[in-house]
Amino acid sequence: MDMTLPAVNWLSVLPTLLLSVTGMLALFWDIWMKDDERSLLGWLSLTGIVVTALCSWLLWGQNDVESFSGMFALDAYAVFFHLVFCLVAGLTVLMSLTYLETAEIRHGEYYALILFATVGMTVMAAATDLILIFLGLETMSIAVYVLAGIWRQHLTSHEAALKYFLLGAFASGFLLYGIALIYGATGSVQLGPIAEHVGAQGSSPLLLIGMGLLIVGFGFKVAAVPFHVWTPDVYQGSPTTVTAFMAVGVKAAAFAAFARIFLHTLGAVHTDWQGILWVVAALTMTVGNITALVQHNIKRMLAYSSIAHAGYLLVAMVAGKELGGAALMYYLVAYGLMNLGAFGVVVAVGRKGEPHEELDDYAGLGFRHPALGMAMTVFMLSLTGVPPLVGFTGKFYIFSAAVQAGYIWLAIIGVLNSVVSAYYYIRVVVNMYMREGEAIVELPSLRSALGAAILIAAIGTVLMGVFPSASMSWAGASFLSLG
Amino acid sequence: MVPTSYHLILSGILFTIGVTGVLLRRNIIIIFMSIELMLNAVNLSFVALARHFGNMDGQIIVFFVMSVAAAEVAVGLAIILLVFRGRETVNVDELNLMRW
Amino acid sequence: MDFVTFFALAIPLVVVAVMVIAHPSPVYSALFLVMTLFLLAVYFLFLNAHMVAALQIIVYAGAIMVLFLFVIMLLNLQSDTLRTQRHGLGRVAIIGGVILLAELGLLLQGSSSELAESSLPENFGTVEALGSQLFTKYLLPFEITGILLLVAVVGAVVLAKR
Amino acid sequence: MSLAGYEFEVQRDDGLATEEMTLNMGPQHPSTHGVLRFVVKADGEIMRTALPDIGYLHRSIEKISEKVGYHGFMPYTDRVDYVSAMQCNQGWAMVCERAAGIEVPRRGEFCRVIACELGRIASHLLSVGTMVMDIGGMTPFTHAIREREKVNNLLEDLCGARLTFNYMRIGGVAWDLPPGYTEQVTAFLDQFEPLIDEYNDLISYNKIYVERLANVAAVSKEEAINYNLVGPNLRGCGFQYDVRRDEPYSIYPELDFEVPVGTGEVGTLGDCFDRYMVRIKELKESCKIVRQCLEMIPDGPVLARVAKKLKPPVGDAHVRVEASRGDMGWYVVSDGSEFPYRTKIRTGSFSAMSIVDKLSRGLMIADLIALIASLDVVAPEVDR
Amino acid sequence: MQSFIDGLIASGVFGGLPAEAIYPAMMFLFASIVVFGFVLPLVTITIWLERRVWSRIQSRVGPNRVGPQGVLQGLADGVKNILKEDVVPDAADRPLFVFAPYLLVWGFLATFVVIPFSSALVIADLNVGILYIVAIVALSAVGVLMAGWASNNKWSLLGGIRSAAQVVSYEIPAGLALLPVVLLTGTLSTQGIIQAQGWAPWDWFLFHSPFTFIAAFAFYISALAETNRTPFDIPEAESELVAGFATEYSGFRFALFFLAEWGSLYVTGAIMAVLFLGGWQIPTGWTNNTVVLNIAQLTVFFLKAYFWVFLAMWIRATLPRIRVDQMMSLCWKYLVPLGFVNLVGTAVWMVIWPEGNTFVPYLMVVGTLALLVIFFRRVLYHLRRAKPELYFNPAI
Repeated sequence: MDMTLPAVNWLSVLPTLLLSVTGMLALFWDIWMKDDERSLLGWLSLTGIVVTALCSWLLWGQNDVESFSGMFALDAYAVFFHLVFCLVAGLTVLMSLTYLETAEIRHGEYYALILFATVGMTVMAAATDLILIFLGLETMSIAVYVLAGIWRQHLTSHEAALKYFLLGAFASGFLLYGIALIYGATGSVQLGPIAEHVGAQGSSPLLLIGMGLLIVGFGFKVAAVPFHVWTPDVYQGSPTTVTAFMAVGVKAAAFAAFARIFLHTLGAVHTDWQGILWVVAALTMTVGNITALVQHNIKRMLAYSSIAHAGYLLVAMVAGKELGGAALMYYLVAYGLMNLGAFGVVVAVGRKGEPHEELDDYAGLGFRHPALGMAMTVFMLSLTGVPPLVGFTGKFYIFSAAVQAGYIWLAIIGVLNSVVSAYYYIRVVVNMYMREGEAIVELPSLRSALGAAILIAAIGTVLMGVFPSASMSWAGASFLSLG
Repeated sequence: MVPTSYHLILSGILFTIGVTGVLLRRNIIIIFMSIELMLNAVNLSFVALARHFGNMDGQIIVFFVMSVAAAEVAVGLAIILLVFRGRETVNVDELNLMRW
Repeated sequence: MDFVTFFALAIPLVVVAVMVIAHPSPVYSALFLVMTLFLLAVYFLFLNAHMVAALQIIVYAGAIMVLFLFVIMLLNLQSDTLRTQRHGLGRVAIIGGVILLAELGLLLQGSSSELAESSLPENFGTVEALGSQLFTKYLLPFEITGILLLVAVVGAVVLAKR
Repeated sequence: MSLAGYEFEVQRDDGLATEEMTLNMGPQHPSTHGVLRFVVKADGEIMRTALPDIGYLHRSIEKISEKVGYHGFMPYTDRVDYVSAMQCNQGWAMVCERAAGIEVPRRGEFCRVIACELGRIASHLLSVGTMVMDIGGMTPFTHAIREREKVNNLLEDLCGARLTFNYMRIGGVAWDLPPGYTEQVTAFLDQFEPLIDEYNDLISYNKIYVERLANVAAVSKEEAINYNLVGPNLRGCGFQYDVRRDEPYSIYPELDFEVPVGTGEVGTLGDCFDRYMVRIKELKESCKIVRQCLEMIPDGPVLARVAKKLKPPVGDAHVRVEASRGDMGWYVVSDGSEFPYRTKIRTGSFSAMSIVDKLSRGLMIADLIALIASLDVVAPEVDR
Repeated sequence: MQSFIDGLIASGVFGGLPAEAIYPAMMFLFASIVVFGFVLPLVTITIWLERRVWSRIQSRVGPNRVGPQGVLQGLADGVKNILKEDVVPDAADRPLFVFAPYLLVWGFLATFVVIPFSSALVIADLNVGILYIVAIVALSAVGVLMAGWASNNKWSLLGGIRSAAQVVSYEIPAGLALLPVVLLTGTLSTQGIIQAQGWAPWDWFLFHSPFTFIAAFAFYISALAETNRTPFDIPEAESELVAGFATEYSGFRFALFFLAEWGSLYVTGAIMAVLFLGGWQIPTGWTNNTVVLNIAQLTVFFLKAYFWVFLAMWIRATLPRIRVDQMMSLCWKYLVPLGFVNLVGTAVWMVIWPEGNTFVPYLMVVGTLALLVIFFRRVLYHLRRAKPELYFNPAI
């Protein structure tokens, strides 16, 4: 038995490693910790995330590092997504610092699970092997299933966890079957050999079914129609911070792997899958936006909105090429910032025992709490796609990529959808400024971690919208690193 | 000798049975077991393909799939217990606290 | 694997698998699933996957299914009926399944020629072969599996404790 | 369902039972020490409640006394607590003597005490033996029973019966000690006393045994008094009270013995282990008492002259004896006829049952077994 | 096995019958011989031995009427049980209720496939032998759960659930305790593991290093738990759960449970002998007769296996039962970490002394002997201190 270890480049797994170690530290520290100092765990997690982000930043440009027998890449694409995940996890932790107290959720496991979920995401973004992608996806998913159900006092949270779990496991089955068939078609599960095989031999029936099943699997994770039915219930039932994490982080991670597999590895046979994705994208945008029109619960509305945004992101996938890829990555950041911000405001409005999640609860918010109202307005407008906010530039890039790739109708459907979406986003703003609401007794001081999170999100939303080119070119460069 | 496609078709049949179970049953635990059946069908594919290609990758993937299945089962059953304690039901149709 | 063995295993496999989803009692479903898994393990043996077959029994039949039975019995679940007329899912499922199978069968029939047997390397499917690959080529997935299981343990404890 | 005044929720029958399981432990169950029944509501292994349901062994013993007369009731008292019938004999004899003003000859008193303490040894041996057996250890039980057989042999020599003795009479005891009895008993005690230490070596400080009993179902002094625990169960909580010492009767004041109490040596004060240990220590004290009695026993008659048809004067009498299961109260009302107007027996096991429900909450099913065994509940004594 | 049948076919014993028919028939025949000629006597003897040993410890006599010293008691019990009415409760789930005992018996019978009784006597030397045993034992938990559930009795159900929890939990420390040996030999085959050891105690894996020594006992404890032996007889705790999962069974099926229980006790001893005590290894060179050699090996193997069986009986007679939570904490808090320590320790040991330390095994053998001497001196002291009637009296 000869056992030669593969070339191990520790740098490539550094972000993953750091996050895992932080998660385990949080778990262990939790055991010896007194009850009243548990919020320290949040700060520990935050430190870990910031350190990871810094490391990832420093790793920028270390392209083409072969590691772990070609299963893990340290290309700019991965680093970009590492940073995105750090941003998402960091903002979630900041929001959670306030939220966990009101929601009475145990800290130790919560932060550890957030960190482990982020570990899974980083693996998904950096893996160049289908089975590793699957493992990363499962690590992330299982952590998020638990997080969805961690609000033990609320039956809705249990139900959310169950629905998410059942449909998530169901989707993993499809994804795995897709992997199996692709393995059957190409003889490998590594993206490099698959790309070679596909490039050389084109598609085969097995590969086609495999791709279809992969689209089903990823479609569930990114909440694309018709695999979206779990989304509203799960988003509504889960603890709000978890919903934010789920809506942004999980989606970003799924798209990271989705885009790496389809845009890069299976790029040679893009004609085979673009048709399906075209339909899915159009459906996703339309169904998401139209259903969102009638929602009264803000978390549910944001859930449908996130479905719609998955549709926009899928448009970028359909467009493909450098521009589409870059637009996808740019819009993921944009979507992350504005959605996290919006959920941050939802957290801020909620009280202990009274979530205040109905639209009516936002009546008059703009007068009672101008800063919060202002922030919510920014996020809602950005989600609609009003210039000069980031939502606008993102959509602009996506639709122009679609037009350039020749999908004009898709772009038109997307623009129309944006117009429709304006109705329910603006309704929130209207509610905040044009209606008198019962006074919510007190709102939390925004000088808290939560306030910081909302502020960061708001500043990001505005700045990235006003100066899009830097981040766009960065996303472009990252996408190109896929080679 | 049986061609590999036979194994793949058998795997496809089992997978379809699993999917049908998920869609048709309303007892959460049976739905969950159907999902396990799906995963096993996939395992069958992997093992058959490993035999076909003559490399161990397929079998090792099965090893990972088993770990994932074990993890999913642990968490899934915990969630089912949680739901059952709160609602005393394992019928998906009765889980409708939120608008569907 | 010759045709006799294949059909001797495949037909019971399909039958018990159908029983898993068709039997009204969860306990019987679980026991049929145990049988399915056991038959699959035997099937794996014929596909030269000795280690996987042993693991299949230890992990699936021995641990996972025992957990299932455990929970079913703990919750004292009784029989239920097939879901009827719910969003017409039943028909969708059956039609979809038939289509998927038909498609798969057709496609595979076209491609079965390209999937020919190849000669197997020595100690294919043994513990040594699987282990040495696991600790070299698949080192990273192996470690990630560790984190995955840690997450599962933490998660299960968080959710199930009262 | 209503049971002994408790309302029960009947298990739902709509196809989906609750996770909480209702278990009927008894009336026929290997470890309920007779015909007892506990309705246990358990969530998995943890008990929510364990309600004792008594009365399966009710034989109307008190009522029978009204029909059989004072002398005739003596054999029935054996059946009150058939595990240690001597003290029941003594209780009935004493209460009749107090009602009728009968003086017992001094040798008779000594015979009674010897018989009672031997009975206590037998009873405690059975108690600790079955306790270990309930915990799962098989060997100590046979060793205890082996010694108990020897005690039974001695008692058989004394009165011809091994279980239901009918040894005492109103005004004394039926028979004097048989010839050579002192030597026999001394020989037994010489052999038995070291065995108590061996018993401790064998099981009492076994790690598993201690783990099973320590900190399980601890009773505080206040609780014990509020729930009217008596005897070893009360002393196990560290409350030093023994009728033989604190409300002396018979010749106990002349004897020198200790009243062992629970010390909480391996866990909380008043846990199952303490109750168990008190019984082990009482074995030694009983041996000591028997030895003293054998030394001090005077010559003379053992039975006072009592009318064949005893008719105590109108009035009532109450005595307390320290039976193996604690303070046993005997009360009799006489209307001047040859039949008691009313008899009332108050037994230790009965009050011990009342605390089971309180203690069992949150315990595991296996702990309930240890708890019942450590309370040394004997079903006939509960129901009478 | 197969080569033997092939030889028979080649010699023309079966005439012209097709080989496909001969193999199953021969397997069936062989299985029947194994069951009736070997396992049943083995189990009855084990039961008799247990009852005798037990009663000696309890200062009783034990069964001594049927046959010399009561050896045939098991046979008598078996006949009695078969003649008894086989009650299936009305409310029970009949198919499962009827099937469950067979599953259990099959579970322990199947383990005999890989137990090597001598250098030649092994039904199949699988390359995943030890793993195969672990797998089969794991499967038997399903049988227990089935029995518990099908009885439709809450005590049975509790017993079944407890048993399943116990078996599933203790599989982990048991598996971990196997690993040091697997690590040392680099094989999972039972014959391979025995061949890696020698006949002398210092060549046994038990004394190979302190870690394997601990692993042996960790495995033994786990095996006791997996076979539901005292102090882990929680699933059938008669004082708590009446008879656990076997409460509703009677007659023949009840006898099958007994068969499985005592059969697995022997299997436990045999695995201990294989893994840690050098199995059938005896000094070589004194005979060239294969039959004599194999009989000697068989004897040695049986003695080693029965040492552990005897130990289990002794433990059963000595210790009380632990509680469910204590059982779990013993498993997860002590045995599992210990298992990891052993595994890592063995690995380190192998790195430092790839050929094994030459000194430590001797030291450990001597130390163990010294411990045994001290122990038996204490036993003698207690025997002497006890009264004459307690002395061992072989006459009865």
